[in-house]
Amino acid sequence: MTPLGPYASFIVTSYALVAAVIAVLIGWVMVDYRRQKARLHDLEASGVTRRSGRSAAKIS
Amino acid sequence: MKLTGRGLRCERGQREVFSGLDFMVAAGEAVAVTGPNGAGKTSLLRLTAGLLALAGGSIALEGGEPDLTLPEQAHYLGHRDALKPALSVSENLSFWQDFLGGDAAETSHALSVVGLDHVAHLPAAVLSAGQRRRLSVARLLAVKRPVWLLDEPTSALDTEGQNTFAAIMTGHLAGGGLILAATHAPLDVAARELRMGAVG
Amino acid sequence: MKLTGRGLRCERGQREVFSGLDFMVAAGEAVAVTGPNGAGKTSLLRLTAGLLALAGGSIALEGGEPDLTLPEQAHYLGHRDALKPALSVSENLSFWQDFLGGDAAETSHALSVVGLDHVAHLPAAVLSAGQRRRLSVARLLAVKRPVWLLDEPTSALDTEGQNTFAAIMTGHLAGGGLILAATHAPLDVAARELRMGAVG
Amino acid sequence: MIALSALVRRDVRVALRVGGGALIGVLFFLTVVVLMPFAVGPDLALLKQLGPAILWLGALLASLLTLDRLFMADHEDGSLDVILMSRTPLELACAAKALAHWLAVGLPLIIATPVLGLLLNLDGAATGAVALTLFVGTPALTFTGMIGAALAVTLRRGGLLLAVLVLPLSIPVLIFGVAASQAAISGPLPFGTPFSILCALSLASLVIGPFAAAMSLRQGLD
Amino acid sequence: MIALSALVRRDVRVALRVGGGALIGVLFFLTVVVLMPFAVGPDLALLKQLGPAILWLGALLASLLTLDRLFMADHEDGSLDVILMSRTPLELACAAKALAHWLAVGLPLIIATPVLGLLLNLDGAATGAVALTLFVGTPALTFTGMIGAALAVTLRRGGLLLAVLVLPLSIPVLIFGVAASQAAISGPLPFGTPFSILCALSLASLVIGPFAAAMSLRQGLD
Amino acid sequence: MTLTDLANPSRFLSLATRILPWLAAATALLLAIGLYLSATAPDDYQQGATVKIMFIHVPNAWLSMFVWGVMSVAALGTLVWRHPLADVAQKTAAPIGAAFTFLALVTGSLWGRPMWGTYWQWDARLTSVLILFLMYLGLMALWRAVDDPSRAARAAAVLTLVGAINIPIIKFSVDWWNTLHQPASVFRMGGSTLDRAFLIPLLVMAVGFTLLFLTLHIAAMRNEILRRRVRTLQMLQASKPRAAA
Ligand code: HEM
Ligand SMILES: Nc1ncnc2c1ncn2[C@@H]1O[C@H](COP(=O)(O)OP(=O)(O)OP(=O)(O)O)[C@@H](O)[C@H]1O
Ligand SMILES: Nc1ncnc2c1ncn2[C@@H]1O[C@H](COP(=O)(O)OP(=O)(O)OP(=O)(O)O)[C@@H](O)[C@H]1O
Ligand SMILES: [Mg+2]
Ligand SMILES: [Mg+2]
Repeated sequence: MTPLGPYASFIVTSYALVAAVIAVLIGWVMVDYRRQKARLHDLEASGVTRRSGRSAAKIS
Repeated sequence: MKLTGRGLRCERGQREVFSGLDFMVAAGEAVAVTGPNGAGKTSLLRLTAGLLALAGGSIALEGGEPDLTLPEQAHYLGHRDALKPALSVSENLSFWQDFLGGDAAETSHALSVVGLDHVAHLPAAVLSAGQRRRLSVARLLAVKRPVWLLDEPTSALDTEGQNTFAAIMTGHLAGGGLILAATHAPLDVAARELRMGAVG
Repeated sequence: MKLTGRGLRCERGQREVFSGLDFMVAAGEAVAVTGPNGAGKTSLLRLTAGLLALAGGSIALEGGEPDLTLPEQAHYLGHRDALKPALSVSENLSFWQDFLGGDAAETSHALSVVGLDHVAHLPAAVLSAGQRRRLSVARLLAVKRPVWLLDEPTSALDTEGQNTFAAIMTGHLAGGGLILAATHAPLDVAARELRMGAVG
Repeated sequence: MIALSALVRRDVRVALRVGGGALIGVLFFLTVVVLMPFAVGPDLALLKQLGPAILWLGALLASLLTLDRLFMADHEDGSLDVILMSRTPLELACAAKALAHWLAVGLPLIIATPVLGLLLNLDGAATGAVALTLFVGTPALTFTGMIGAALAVTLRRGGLLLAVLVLPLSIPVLIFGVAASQAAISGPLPFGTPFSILCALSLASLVIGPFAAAMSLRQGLD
Repeated sequence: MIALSALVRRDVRVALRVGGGALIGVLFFLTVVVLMPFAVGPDLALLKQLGPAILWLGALLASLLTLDRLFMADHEDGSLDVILMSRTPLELACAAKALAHWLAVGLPLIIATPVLGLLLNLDGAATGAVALTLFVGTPALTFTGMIGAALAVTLRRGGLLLAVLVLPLSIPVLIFGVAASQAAISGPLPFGTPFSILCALSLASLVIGPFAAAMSLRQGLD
Repeated sequence: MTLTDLANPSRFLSLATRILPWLAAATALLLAIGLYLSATAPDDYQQGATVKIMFIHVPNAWLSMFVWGVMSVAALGTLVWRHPLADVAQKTAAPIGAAFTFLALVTGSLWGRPMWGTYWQWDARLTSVLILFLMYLGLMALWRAVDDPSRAARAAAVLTLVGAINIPIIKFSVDWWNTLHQPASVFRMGGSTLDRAFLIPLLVMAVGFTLLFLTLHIAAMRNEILRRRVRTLQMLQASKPRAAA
């Protein structure tokens, strides 16, 4: 790794920012997935089913 | 309680609609205002509700609460239903309840009387014509006021809705309320008729 | 001429209103669509008028002009009356006449049939509820179209207005037109009934 | 043709009666121009530099303030239903409505430009050039704004959301309108280049606007 | 009190749902700020000088675009009839409606000011000062604009006429708002003087606005 | 929704569940390689170490435009084929695209500060990216403001397509506008003249970021489909209160 020179703070900030935003995106996607699955399971547990008769929470 | 109008004159847009009109409604009584289109039925109700300025004559409510004006003791049910499409059915009703000072416990009861409890959470925008009308009727139930001014109240209501509304009116009259209703169809409750003539 | 709908399905706001509905209206025939509030009468008329997308099934007009679609051969008379308050009564009517391609000579005749000739020069803003309805009925007369889709057409009309409208419908049917009308009141012309069930 | 001209005449008439007449448009423009010195301060050189910007912002504002109800009013009173059921192609009906709007709102502004030219110390030739850019550019504002007006019906939403969606669409028109006016007033760049781009933008919007609006209205059926 | 708070809550709710939420207000403000360079050119020094004017114009625009239907919507759906017949004094009801409007439209703008400060190169203290002037001044815009909104019902007119009636009323607010912001950013004049006049204007409009609006609505009975 | 309509989202769900782990792994691998290559890349003789910002700035800038393209294709799907998956693709791409655009803006200004001495300049490229960002936000606001998703989809589709025409026009007009007032003193580096030492890490990063977008988009689409199922079931539950109890 080469030294970053006088503008190290700018470089580090931009990499850190990109990492942070990507982390937020990944976190959002994963949390959202868990939440939707949980809600589907709750709904199925309470006896609501889709018209097709298949389980809504089952994906594959 | 007694609602009387004497020598009423109504002008709209500089044209005289009617003049020299007298009427009287006693407590527990319903009066049906009838007459051809454009006779001034709606105008008479709006005059009584204080929503139109009198061009002559006077309207008085005897025996009401002395420190309230007539409009403050009256409900006006017009063609426009005072609903916000963006709010849900129950939000619409409970707003009017809070604003007009009704009893908050009444909301869900009123909704079930008019048969809207199963759509209480839907936005008012998706209601059918009759469902909107039912929701405005619910306001009459949710906030107690002795004088009801109704403009073609049963239009858009189905047969069951008309029966329900007749029962609601009967209950209001039995409780000492009074009703002045403009209508083309028969009113379904015992009512005197106030016939207004045709005008230009 | 024959208007048929087969296996119609209607969805509004992701909720199913009705499905599997069939209907047929022949030339010279009137069908009254009845049912409780929220059953989907208005939705059925709007589907037929092409103002709502079909979620299933098909609607066809046999024997009409082949190069025109069904909506282009139909009149839809809804709750909203397609009037501009700022324009006068006759301006409103003759605009629709020009826009829809009617015969300009018909305007004043149509106005006199619905009994509005004496207010022809007034702005539509000052019309009473019944007068507005009469003006929208005049559009049906001023522009000839075989299919009439009417949503509670007689609401707000007085007795004389209802008689006039019955005569207008009779004339339309006698001329080979067909009528599909949603209504809570009896229709005043010989009509088959299409009853729609109650839904959530 | 009869149908379209009837629609244009009706819309112009309604706009003039409800909006308060063509004079109001002029008065509005005047108000905006008079208002600016209060906002930016009474620096004459700065004001002269900002002249075209002020005129163009006024035109943009006038269209923003009036366009949002272009289709919404017809939707609410049921006219849109009848228009959709007519034999006139919806694209043409949309174009006719936009034309009517421009006649009622845009044209008075252009006619008022000479008066404002006086207020902004422009000479005759420059005033003419600015009026010409407005004449060519305001239709583009109307015809792109029309897309937002149609979206308002589909979305059942109005207010600031619509302004947010529509404003970016009018940026190119604004740039070339101001640039052409600037060039006409103070030089040194030639007037022709930005002006011909402005014309191209206007022509493009005359085509795209009605199609996008009609598409949006058809999708918004309810 | 219950009645008034219910009215405020309803109006805020409707505004947020129909207008698309408070974030839209912020986005609109941002769009206006971004739009300005296109009108006046990308000269940073000039833009910095115009900064407060741009922010104030954004606030003025947001209120112009949303105020005209403040009472008109209630009139059209019949709510105004019921409000007129209630036991709540009309003046208070008008004030509650204006407050709701300010909460839904004005407040988000103020909260967004720091972001815009960055775009306009303002330092922290200056941003705070501008936000403060907006906080004090935007209620005045709403409460004077309300008069126009009520006149719209009385006159049954909308569009540019209303803008023409309302804009002159808001000129004083604009002048002192911009002056105070200017003073905070670049000096040399003291911040206190224009700011206290702005406060006085706001207080006056809080009283005059509801009374004038209520009077106009009562005259407009029909 | 009819049965045939449900079939496609269902197939999509099972497909997504199968390929997502592989996509995620490929993304991680490429980004790791790219990070290593950019860390070891030499300094530029003119820009020094700040050239490292390029390796993240340029992929984000490319993606900000690429995502709008994806949304435009999906918009066509909504309008022409009325495919429910297209609605889902449109809706979920918007926030991801906005994030990339935001990153392009921020990394760009962080690069601009040492290079130009200012964070922000009303330069053609910068300005058009800013407008692009605003349009993404407007689109997201539109999705949030309307609760009927198919209605929102149709409006968003019209706007996306109009925006797809408008963004190049903005870019071009701003280009022109800039020459009016400012001397073209802005530092620019032609892509084609780029040294291989910079080009290879940049390309690896670009492919990595594209894969990242694909992964995130497919995962977000899966969430959205599930969300719609929840909505449908809740509506069913609401319309049959007794059956659910
Ligand atoms: C907020 C500021 C900035 C924004 C929004 C921005 C935006 C963009 C965009 C959209 C591209 C892709 C354009 C294309 O490939 O044609 C790009 C590429 C690029 N940017 Fe930036 N940029 C910014 C600042 C900078 C700065 C300060 C530098 C360097 C000093 C820079 C250097 C580059 C380079 C080298 C490329 C690749 C060029 C190429 O592929 O032709 N950018 N930027
Ligand atoms: N715009 C809409 N969005 C969603 N749902 C709607 C919409 N309009 C109506 N609905 C719903 O569709 C159903 C049918 O409405 P429709 O207006 O067709 O009923 P109707 O039979 O005409 O009733 P009425 O006798 O009251 O006029 C109702 O349950 C209503 O709540
Ligand atoms: N806003 C107005 N301005 C001027 N004149 C009006 C206005 N509203 C109604 N009118 C006129 O006043 C007269 C009476 O109208 P009103 O609405 O009271 O009639 P109505 O008896 O209720 O009729 P309908 O049975 O049709 O409802 C009509 O001739 C009408 O044209
Ligand atoms: Mg009446
Ligand atoms: Mg109906």
